[in-house]
Amino acid sequence: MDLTYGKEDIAFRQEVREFLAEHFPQQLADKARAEIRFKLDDYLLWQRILGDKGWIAPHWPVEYGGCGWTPVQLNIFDEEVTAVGAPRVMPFGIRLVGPVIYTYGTDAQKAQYLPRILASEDFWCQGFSEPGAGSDLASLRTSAVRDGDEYVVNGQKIWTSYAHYADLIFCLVRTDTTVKKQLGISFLLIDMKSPGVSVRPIRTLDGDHIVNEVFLENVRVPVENLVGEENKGWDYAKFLLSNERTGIAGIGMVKADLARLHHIALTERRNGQPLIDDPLFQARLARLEIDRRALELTNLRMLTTGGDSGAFPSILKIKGSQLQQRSVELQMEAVGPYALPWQSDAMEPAWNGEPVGPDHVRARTPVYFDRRKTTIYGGSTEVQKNIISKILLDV
Amino acid sequence: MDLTYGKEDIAFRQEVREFLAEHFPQQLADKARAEIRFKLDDYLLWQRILGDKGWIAPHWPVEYGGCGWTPVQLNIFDEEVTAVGAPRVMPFGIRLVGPVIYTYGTDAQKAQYLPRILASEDFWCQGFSEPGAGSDLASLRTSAVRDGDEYVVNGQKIWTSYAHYADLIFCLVRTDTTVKKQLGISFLLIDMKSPGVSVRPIRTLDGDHIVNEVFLENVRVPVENLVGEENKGWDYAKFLLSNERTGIAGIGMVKADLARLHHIALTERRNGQPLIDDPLFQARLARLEIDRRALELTNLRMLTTGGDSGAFPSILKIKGSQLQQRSVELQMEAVGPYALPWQSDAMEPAWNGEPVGPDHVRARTPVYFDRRKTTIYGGSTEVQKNIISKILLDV
Amino acid sequence: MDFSYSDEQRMLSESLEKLFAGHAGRNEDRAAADKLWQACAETGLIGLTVPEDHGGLSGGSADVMVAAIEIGRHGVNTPFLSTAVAGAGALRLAGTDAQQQSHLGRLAEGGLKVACAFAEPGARYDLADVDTRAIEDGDGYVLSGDKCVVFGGDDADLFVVSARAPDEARHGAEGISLFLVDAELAGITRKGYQMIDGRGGADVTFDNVRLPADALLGTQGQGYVTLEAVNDLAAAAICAEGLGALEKVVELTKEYLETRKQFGKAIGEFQALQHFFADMVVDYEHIKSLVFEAGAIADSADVVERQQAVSAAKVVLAEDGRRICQQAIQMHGGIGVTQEYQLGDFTKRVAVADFAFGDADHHIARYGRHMVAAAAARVAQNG
Amino acid sequence: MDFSYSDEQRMLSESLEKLFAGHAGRNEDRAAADKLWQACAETGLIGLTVPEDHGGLSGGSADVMVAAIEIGRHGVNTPFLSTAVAGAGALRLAGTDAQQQSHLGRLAEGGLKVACAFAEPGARYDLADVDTRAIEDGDGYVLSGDKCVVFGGDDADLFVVSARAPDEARHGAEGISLFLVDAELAGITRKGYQMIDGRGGADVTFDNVRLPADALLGTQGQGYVTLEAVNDLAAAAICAEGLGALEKVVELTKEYLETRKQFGKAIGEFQALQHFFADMVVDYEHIKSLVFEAGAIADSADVVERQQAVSAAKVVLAEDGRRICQQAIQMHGGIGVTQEYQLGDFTKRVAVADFAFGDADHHIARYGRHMVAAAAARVAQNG
Repeated sequence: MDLTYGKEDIAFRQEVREFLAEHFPQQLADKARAEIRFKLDDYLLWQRILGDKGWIAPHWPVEYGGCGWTPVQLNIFDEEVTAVGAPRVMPFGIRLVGPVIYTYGTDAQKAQYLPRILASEDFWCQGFSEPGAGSDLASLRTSAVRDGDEYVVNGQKIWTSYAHYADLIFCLVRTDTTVKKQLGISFLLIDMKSPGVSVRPIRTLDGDHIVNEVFLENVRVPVENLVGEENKGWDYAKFLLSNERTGIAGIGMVKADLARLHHIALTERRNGQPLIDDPLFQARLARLEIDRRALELTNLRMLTTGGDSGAFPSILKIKGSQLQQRSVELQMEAVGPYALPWQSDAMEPAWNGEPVGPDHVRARTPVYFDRRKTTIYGGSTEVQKNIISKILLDV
Repeated sequence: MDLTYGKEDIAFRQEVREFLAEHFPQQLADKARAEIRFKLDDYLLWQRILGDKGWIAPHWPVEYGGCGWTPVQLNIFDEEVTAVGAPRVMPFGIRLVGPVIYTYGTDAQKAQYLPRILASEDFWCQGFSEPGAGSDLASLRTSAVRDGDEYVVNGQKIWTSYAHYADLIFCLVRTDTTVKKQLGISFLLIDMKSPGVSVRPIRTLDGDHIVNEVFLENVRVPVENLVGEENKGWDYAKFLLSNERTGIAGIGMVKADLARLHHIALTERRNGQPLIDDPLFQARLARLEIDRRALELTNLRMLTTGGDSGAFPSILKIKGSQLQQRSVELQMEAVGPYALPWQSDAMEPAWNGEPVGPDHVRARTPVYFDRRKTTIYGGSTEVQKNIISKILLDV
Repeated sequence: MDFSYSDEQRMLSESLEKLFAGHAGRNEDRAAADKLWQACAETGLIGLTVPEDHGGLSGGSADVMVAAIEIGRHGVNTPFLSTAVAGAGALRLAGTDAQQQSHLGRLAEGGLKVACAFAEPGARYDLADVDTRAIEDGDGYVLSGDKCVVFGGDDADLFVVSARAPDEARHGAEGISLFLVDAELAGITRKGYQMIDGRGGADVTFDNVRLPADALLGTQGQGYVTLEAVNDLAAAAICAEGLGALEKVVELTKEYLETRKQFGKAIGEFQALQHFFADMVVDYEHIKSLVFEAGAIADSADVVERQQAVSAAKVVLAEDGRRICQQAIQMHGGIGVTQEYQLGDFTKRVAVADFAFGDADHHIARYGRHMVAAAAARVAQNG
Repeated sequence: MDFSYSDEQRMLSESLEKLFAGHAGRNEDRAAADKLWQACAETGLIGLTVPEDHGGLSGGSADVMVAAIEIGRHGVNTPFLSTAVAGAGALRLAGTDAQQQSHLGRLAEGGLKVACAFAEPGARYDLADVDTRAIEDGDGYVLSGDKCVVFGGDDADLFVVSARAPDEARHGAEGISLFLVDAELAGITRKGYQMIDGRGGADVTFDNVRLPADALLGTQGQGYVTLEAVNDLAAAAICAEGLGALEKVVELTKEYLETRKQFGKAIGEFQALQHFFADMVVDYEHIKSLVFEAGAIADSADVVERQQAVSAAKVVLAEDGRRICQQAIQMHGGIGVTQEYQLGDFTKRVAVADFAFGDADHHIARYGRHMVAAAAARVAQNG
């Protein structure tokens, strides 16, 4: 038992820090500090810097452009880039469809898509959820009917993050309606500029626009855009969703939230003293720090031992998403009455109004509302609990 | 809207207080204050005083010996007797089997049992639960087979409170195994001194002996001890269980617990100050007081308006049992390291050892463990939640 | 002991139900909002607590509660709370006959919007933390200071402002005076905004604002008692708004559980969600009892009883109400986090009730102080 | 970065598994307990942290953790914690060569039971709240004072006692000295008892107990640092005991959910109970991580790191561990509240870990102090 980082890991962290000190753009650091929302250009700027360094897809196999880092090193990397406030690398190409393509795709698909993913030339989005198929994903109804060398796709996707930025969408579609629902699904890559594709924005509680509805009306998709075999799409989706669970705990985000919370709690006052010295607030914050510590260690325990059971990703998702919510909830509590003015617009880069209250109050309530999603997406807390008991209970 | 007590209610409370000041025995008050466990004689002493006054079964119809009080007055009475530390009136005769007998019993049964219940001449216990039938009560298996003028009863009951004190037990027994489980149950009154009845004590986590297993081996019961019709016992049981819900919130107990907690928190010290002035402890205690206030008002709201829905008894049971647990949990926290010595024996009247620590620490941990039962018995919290959603959700 | 509405309260509730039907809350435009405000005046809502002598209904805080529940249930935005509850309350409690005469009638008619500017930057919820100064100057005063998160401050015609003499320390209940300040006076700058739920508010700066002698509301230096009383009236009212919003939150969740299907059945058939829902109902009913009590007692002359009842309601509304909203969003899944679906509007209204007029920590501390005092007194009495 | 047991630790764990199998915990009689203690000595358990020079295994706090987990899992009662962790720790950290020579060897052989008498009535968990006095008297000292809730105090041969000079104030870390006190000396009265889980403890009174000069352990007046270090060793070890007990609590609940039938199916098929169980597992795994860290760090020379790790583990063990036990009892229903069924014994062991060596409030406050200091330092550094 040795719960300290090894020499290689310490050196690796240093290397990442030096790279970030030199290459992470000041303009992005400023935006992050001021809590201005990142837009497409910001994401691309940063992803291309990482791409140039060869660090855009570190977890990929080395032959496809990965870095060969250990799980602990991947974790260190995530921590450090999050600590400087870097925009998150969009997962849709790198984390989600990329591994599906290099695992199940044809050579032609690999050649066509993988380099463009690494270079951030294509912006991908994910077409899984449908209005009638949320937690019960396999009941999806978007249909793809073979017509010569093309599929004709009809249906609707929902909760599609960044569809309004996307060049391509990877979709689950139904290619056989006569079999058990999981057995009639295929995995299709669709150009967002195809005729018949339209995008409708969905604004979320924080006032931001990230997710969308995507409508597919008689969209014609070349058969070479099918990944793997027809009607085997559910297998690829399960593979993809299991990858989605990496970094599931969101430690980096929680740490950044807590750093901000410390700053706020040192600045705000209660009964004439810094809020951080208020016994109730301090106890709450300390408990949250202890939970962060537990989450971080549990994550490292899973990474280094594989965990004691397959339930670990779900365990981390549950606790991690709770902390991602609790930390911003405490931030909101920390600003007291200044939680009341609604300043979502002030988080937009184009905004040029006059902010209300100290700088640190602006984003508090919108971010609180935004974070309600973390226990819903990527498998809700309830779905994760189902998974845990399915794995651990023999009933 | 008027949330204050009416003149009659205030006068009634005064009347109860005066009665208690005069008639509640000092020896019982002393025991209650010292947290010495009440035994059979204590219960009988107090019940007979109430019986003499005609206040032993106030909620019964006046014709059978009730008082004709309003629900608010019944509540005031409960509060006041609990406030002085009176032993609770055993529910088995008064609250449970009594109403079944005067509602469904024969004239002979009424004449035989009701006066003896009111005079506390018979001590009753309840034979419902069985080892294999907990929340799923109707799956009980104790059988009663008719043999001439008698039933021959075989089976086992469990969690039978005070069976070791009891003269009589009212039992649910299976009289027809060929029909749906609810339709083959009968309601039988059995003399505990009948040959074939035996009692085995079950000690609970606090070290006390209240509940028992009751074994019934070829116990012969006269047919005139059947209440109502054969195979209709499930209806009578449901009637009985709905009566069990009166006073379900346990306000009186919570108030007594909180009074004790105030005393402890004024006495114990943290960082050189009375514990009640410690900001964390004070906030916790204040929140508990607020919850008590909410429970009390919600109880009165139900009593005066019938509540908005049939879910109210379950709502009060859930919240009331939580508070009954939380209040003694906070008592235990209040004594800190003195929660560690296990002094269950010191709560027995016969004990003559030397106590450890201040007087108020002795009962803390045993009582904490004992109270875990409040969210289990009388319909567990989970069962209550099932009931609430069954009533309120139309699915 | 009676928890039910009186006949008058039932009529008030029903008339508001009709009045508010079809109003759109945060998305209402200015013209529609003005029209609604006039309609409120006509039903007597604005003058609800104004004495009959001044054209009002002489209603009490229980009537305010009845009205505020409907406002919360319908998610409408009006300056009811700032003008008809807090503003009218301040004038009633501390105003001279002349002040009441000149303001309350107009207020009840919908012609005068009032906003109480009590809170200051850095003071959090401490109403005795006042750095705004009023210098006596000839017959009148010169007022300077910053006020923040003023409910209805964006379009108030009249401010009620707390201030103290220049040489006094910033903290403490002693020495605080209240002033009626015409919003059009020179030296006033307001930064208006929408709050979480779309209602109007403002940060307001007073820079050497010259006030006439009769601007003083109540006795000089003795304003704190009024401040606290008005804040409690507002706190009780916003709890009632929150309760109305919570009723809708529970109702929407019930409907969603009954109609939304997953894995071939209504999601309300899943036991985990049933229990989640039962938790919401248990919390909701207990919040309701305390909000009713606060409504019944918020204008009581017994200050200790009033403060305990209001603080109790505020604590559960903030803590348990917030949790109900979180659970409701969770049970809705994706649709619950969209701006389009009405659940969000109601949870945002609850959030306003959460952070306005003292948060849970503020009120639990106040409740705790009364609790300790009572416990100590009990011990002193029983020896 | 490696969370797994070393080969030695795996062997230790397995040998204890064998040693403890079949031992009955709280119901063990004296003869069986003595026999078990001797067997513990033979496996090296008692001398686990005693230097090899003195016949021990020179193990660290991580090894103590491995052993304590097994003790918790098997619910056995031995004076391991008081003698082998706290007692040996005090002697190691502050003892002179002569003191170590004369005590540690016997301790490792099972021939000397030690108990640390640090806590005092009214002091709660504050180790610097010491009213016991040691008067210098000729070559030695005269010791007077009351100690309470002394782990292993019921049958210790040797006490380690904290005291201060007669003229010093009761509160404060300065001026505290530690003494080795033979339990047979005149003037010592102990009131022995069983704790919640059946292990032995005592309240001890020292009434003018005459001590020789070499009774002083460590430097006079400088004992507080040792006190805190020993308390952290004990706290980390009891957290590990608690973790072992929690493992059994989770395991018993799993078995019960799988086998107990209601309404014709295993109760583990009810979604509400499945989710309840998942909550337990989530909490358990996070407690485990922190207890491992505390075990790894409890003997670290870095005091801040040590205190943070130990306090973090103690807080979650107390708060979340208690909740796990409550949920386990709830899911068991009636059987869960009986003394007969073993679940109760394990929940009682967790309760001891909950309240021993500082409760959640004590440790969250200590963690908070370090947190604030670090935050302030960070701000000072970054401007």
